[in-house]
Amino acid sequence: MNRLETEFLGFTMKNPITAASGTFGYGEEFRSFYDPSLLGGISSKGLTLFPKEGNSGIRIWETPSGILNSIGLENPSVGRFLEEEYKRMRAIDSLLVVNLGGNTLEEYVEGARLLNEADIDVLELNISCPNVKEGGMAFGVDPKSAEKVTRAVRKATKHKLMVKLSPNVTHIGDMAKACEEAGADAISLINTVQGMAIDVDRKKAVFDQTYAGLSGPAVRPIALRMVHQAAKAVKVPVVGMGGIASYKDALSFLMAGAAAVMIGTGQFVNPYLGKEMVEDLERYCEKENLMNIGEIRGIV
Amino acid sequence: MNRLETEFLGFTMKNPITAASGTFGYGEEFRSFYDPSLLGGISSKGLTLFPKEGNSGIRIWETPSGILNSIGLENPSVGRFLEEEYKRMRAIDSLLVVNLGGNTLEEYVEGARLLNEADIDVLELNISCPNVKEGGMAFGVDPKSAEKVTRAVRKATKHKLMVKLSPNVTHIGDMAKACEEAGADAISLINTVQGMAIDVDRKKAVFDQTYAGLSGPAVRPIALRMVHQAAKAVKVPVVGMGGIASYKDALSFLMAGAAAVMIGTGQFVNPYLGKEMVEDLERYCEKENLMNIGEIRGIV
Amino acid sequence: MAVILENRFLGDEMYLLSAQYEGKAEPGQFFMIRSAGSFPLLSRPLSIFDVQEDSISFLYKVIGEGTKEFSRLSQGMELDLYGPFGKGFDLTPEGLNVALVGGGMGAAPLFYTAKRMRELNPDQEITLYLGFQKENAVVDVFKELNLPLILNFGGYVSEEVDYEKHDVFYTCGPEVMMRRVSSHGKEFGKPVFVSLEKHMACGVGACLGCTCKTKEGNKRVCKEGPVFPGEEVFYE
Amino acid sequence: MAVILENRFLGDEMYLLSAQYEGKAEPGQFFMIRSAGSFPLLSRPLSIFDVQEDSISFLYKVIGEGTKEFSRLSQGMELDLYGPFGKGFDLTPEGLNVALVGGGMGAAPLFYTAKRMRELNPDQEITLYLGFQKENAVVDVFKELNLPLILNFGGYVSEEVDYEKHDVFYTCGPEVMMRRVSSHGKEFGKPVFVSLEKHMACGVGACLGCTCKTKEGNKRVCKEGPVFPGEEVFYE
Ligand SMILES: Cc1cc2nc3c(=O)[nH]c(=O)nc-3n(C[C@H](O)[C@H](O)[C@H](O)COP(=O)(O)OP(=O)(O)OC[C@H]3O[C@@H](n4cnc5c(N)ncnc54)[C@H](O)[C@@H]3O)c2cc1C
Ligand SMILES: Cc1cc2nc3c(=O)[nH]c(=O)nc-3n(C[C@H](O)[C@H](O)[C@H](O)COP(=O)(O)OP(=O)(O)OC[C@H]3O[C@@H](n4cnc5c(N)ncnc54)[C@H](O)[C@@H]3O)c2cc1C
Ligand SMILES: Cc1cc2nc3c(=O)[nH]c(=O)nc-3n(C[C@H](O)[C@H](O)[C@H](O)COP(=O)(O)O)c2cc1C
Ligand SMILES: Cc1cc2nc3c(=O)[nH]c(=O)nc-3n(C[C@H](O)[C@H](O)[C@H](O)COP(=O)(O)O)c2cc1C
Ligand code: FES
Ligand code: FES
Repeated sequence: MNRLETEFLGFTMKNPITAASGTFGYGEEFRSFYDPSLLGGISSKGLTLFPKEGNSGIRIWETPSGILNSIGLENPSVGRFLEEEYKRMRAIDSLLVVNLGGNTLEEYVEGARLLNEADIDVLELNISCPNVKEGGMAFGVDPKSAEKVTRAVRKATKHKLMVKLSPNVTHIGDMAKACEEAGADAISLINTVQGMAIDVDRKKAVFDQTYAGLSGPAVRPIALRMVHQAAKAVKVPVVGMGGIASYKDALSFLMAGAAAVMIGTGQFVNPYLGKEMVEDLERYCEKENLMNIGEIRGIV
Repeated sequence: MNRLETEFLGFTMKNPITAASGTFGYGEEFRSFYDPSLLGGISSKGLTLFPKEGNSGIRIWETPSGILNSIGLENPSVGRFLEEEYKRMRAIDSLLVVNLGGNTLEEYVEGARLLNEADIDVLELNISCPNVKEGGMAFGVDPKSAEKVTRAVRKATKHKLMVKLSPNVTHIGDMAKACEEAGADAISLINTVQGMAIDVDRKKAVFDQTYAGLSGPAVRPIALRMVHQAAKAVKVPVVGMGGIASYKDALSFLMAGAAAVMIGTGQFVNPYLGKEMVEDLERYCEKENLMNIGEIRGIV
Repeated sequence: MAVILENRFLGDEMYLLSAQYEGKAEPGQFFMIRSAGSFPLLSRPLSIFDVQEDSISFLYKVIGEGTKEFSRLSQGMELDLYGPFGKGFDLTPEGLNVALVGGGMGAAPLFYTAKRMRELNPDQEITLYLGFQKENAVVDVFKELNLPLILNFGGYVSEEVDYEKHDVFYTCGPEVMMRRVSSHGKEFGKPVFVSLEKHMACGVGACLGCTCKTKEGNKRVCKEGPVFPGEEVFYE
Repeated sequence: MAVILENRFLGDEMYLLSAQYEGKAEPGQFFMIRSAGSFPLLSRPLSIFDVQEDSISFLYKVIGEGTKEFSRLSQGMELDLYGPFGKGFDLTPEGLNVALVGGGMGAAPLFYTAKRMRELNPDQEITLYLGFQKENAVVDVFKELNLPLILNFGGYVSEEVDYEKHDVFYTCGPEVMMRRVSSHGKEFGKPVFVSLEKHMACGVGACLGCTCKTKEGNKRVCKEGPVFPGEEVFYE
């Protein structure tokens, strides 16, 4: 048996390394570096019921050990995805996660319904997009709204449901618990941390939307803490991410209780990251005499 | 008139650069690099009513562009401070800020009363220390508790009162407003962001207390966003900090609405930071033809 | 990892860096480049300046921390080169008489473009228009091409161009300049191709950080570009 | 900024780095050191290995990213040196016969300590006990001192020491080793001084990151230390 094989929601992942939503396109973009089917899973760019052009202005800004992004969920819509990118993505032999965003409860539900047609593995509900609001309040920062949208999508989808949490909250454990109670099969976190940059020379906010999302190694200590707290708060599996840039980082998230990890910004630093991490983790298991990587899960 | 002079709570600061609590000892420690009276202000290490030994184990851990610290408010107590460090600190010709921590409401109030004896300029109420809890809930992450402790200390102290906020909350603006309503004369933020590190080789949390506080350039985008939000939420002056490591960083906080800034971790990278920033800001004002640095405040 | 052969200072904060390289690379394409280590976080996009038998070179200007790090490199040190990425200039344009118009570092992709075009069609007529803030040694490097070379220092190179004479225009440089070349070309009913710059994270079309608006909807500068028909991107 | 004169590889990941320096510096004190640039964030504490007329040197081992950066430095490059900080070894100990016991990189402060002690009192009897994992060229550097030198590779150097013969013991190295020297010294009723290592942020007593417990309450390794009487810090 493969030492990295990971049981997750009834699926057998080759390994616990997944590409994070929005950082790996629809699975094909990094192929010039390695075969994406080497990865345990791939999460699609966030999709919405209606196509989105995304935000104007600068979309990427580097910060110390991190990046701020203001992509604004640019995507062709769930429907167009099903006609085009979906087929190429399904052809990759890896856990197929579809990331779903939305502006209203109805959009989420309708998007989820549309995805019932397709043979996807996991629906990742992105309730943490800062631009997505319900009554002025983002779904992802209030346990009651999170519960509501999770419950509605749980009813609408036939797929396994993973809810992706925002780190911009006081009590991450409460958010995780609310989603678990509403029927989430798994929790993933963290999405980006809300941040800001000012172009001092131009005396202006860098981003047209003023605020943007921070990711990358800078946020890793925050992400690790939240994954630890979330894993303690719920029984369903937790998928951890935020600044992972080496196999040791991945190990720390697994030790903190994650069932699997996702890699995002780290791939912009080293496009071979996914492949190298899988190899490094295999070597680690050998060296540490682990029959399976799962043995270290949650030991901290 | 000095272009950097900054009116703050009725005091005239030489410039808007202040040393942040816990990173500059009691004002004398960096003297081998420069005369501390060059700074606009100095905030003391956090003091408590009773002496504290601080936390066991590793206390400092480097992260990408940041540090996690778990000092645990080691301090000699307010009383001992008044006998010893206070005198040396008062002798420095700079705004004297005393940072006050506590375990209970009563401790805060008692500490504030003791400080009435002394000629200090500003009392900085640290309600954001992660180890300080009221009924299991830190004062700094719940607007009601924050309001309560602010109100109580407001009554007890004869000094100007600045409340220092925790970034570990969903709505920083609400926290700032709660403190303003309870009588805070100013708001300072951010304190450290709660984070975690795991020593993968030892398969253990790095810190005996598991979680620790993240500071440094890594958190700057988060801090800047929160300062912007807080400055929009309240009328009282806001003092901004979090990862400031150059005069351009300082400018971005001022442009985001801060009346003054504090420098912490950046001084560990460059011990001359305070002095160099004052010089750089002076040059900036000349170059930009500002009569006073305050002209750029809040322009973003 | 590519071993650095030379990192030559050319004045006015500009450098010509060459490194060992074997492989294909088309004019107008770019590489995502980083000097070893984890700082700065993102790789920096640089256009291909020239390709020789076993080497590739890049012309860059020091702007911020990333290019500052590049300037510290010297012979024998190593570099990570990811690429080549994107779609470059069409080397067999419709029209015999091509103008290549570069402003500042926009000159970078034009050297190899001119060189390859002439190799593919020795009859191709190529005129180079280059604008810089100050005099510098980059100009001397371009002189090696032995092509008509019109220079402008401190002014608007877009206004030096003879829009009547040439059949097609390739341009790279500040957006204002490229917009001018585009609209002049349009006036004369002639095709203009522009090479865009956007902040990039991935370089391979995965992050949507570099999207630009076009007549036909959003396109990714790193994947569908960086070279676009001018009228497609400057259409408002 | 200090200009680097040499960064000599001594085997087993160890280097001897020397840089231009004029100023005072006492044995057992340390500097907070960074290679130019913002990575890594914190400066790294290194003990003074030796001071010569216009230069200072440091002996270090590559452990993580910070020391890795040091190993990449070469002659002519620059270094930020903040210091000297802390309180070092007493150079006029009570007792004529001193043992200096170093484990691994704990050897670093002992070279200059031995050298200065002998300069101050040519009659001082000094024996060096050094323990390393593997053979290396550091040993050759210590041989230049021309002092009795007892070596141990891969074992416990603390157990090589003749606790009867010497009057006072200075030790630096892994904590287990220093604890052993301390307790042996105590058995013989003789004073032991140990040099502690803690993660440091400021190096000047401001952050309280390096606090150690002592019999008389918390002390800062960077300010009151790094050298402490063994019985004061290993008292439990
Ligand atoms: C396709 C393409 C080709 C390019 N070719 C060249 C070339 O051949 N020679 C050359 O000198 N420059 C070229 N540039 C611009 C070059 O990438 C930037 O000057 C460089 O990234 C600046 O990095 P920095 O760290 O020095 O500056 P900083 O301003 O500190 O960089 C901060 C961030 O902004 C990004 N950034 C800043 N300016 C630009 C810019 N103009 N375009 C894209 N991203 C930017 C950086 O990549 C980085 O992520 C090209 C840009 C693109 C998109
Ligand atoms: C007073 C003092 C004097 C020292 N003198 C020497 C010397 O002369 N030669 C030598 O080789 N080493 C010496 N050390 C240890 C040296 O500081 C560490 O090996 C070095 O900081 C490791 O940095 P790194 O980035 O390579 O390792 P990393 O493990 O990546 O460092 C991560 C963080 O932990 C800190 N750290 C890691 N190990 C230590 C340690 N043992 N002590 C303190 N901080 C540590 C680093 O400074 C950094 O902040 C001394 C330490 C102290 C406190
Ligand atoms: C450019 C970019 C685009 C992203 N797009 C999405 C998205 O569409 N949906 C989503 O749930 N998360 C999105 N994210 C968040 C990442 O999936 C991930 O949660 C976050 O970046 C933290 O991980 P990292 O630090 O490893 O990048 C995006 C992140 C980046 C950097
Ligand atoms: C070592 C250390 C000790 C600190 N101690 C205190 C403290 O006692 N009281 C307090 O209010 N903040 C304390 N802080 C928080 C800083 O004052 C500041 O809010 C935080 O570090 C963010 O700023 P920076 O990124 O510039 O360091 C401490 C920070 C550090 C790094
Ligand atoms: S840079 Fe990522 S899509 Fe172009
Ligand atoms: S390192 Fe800051 S007090 Fe010692």
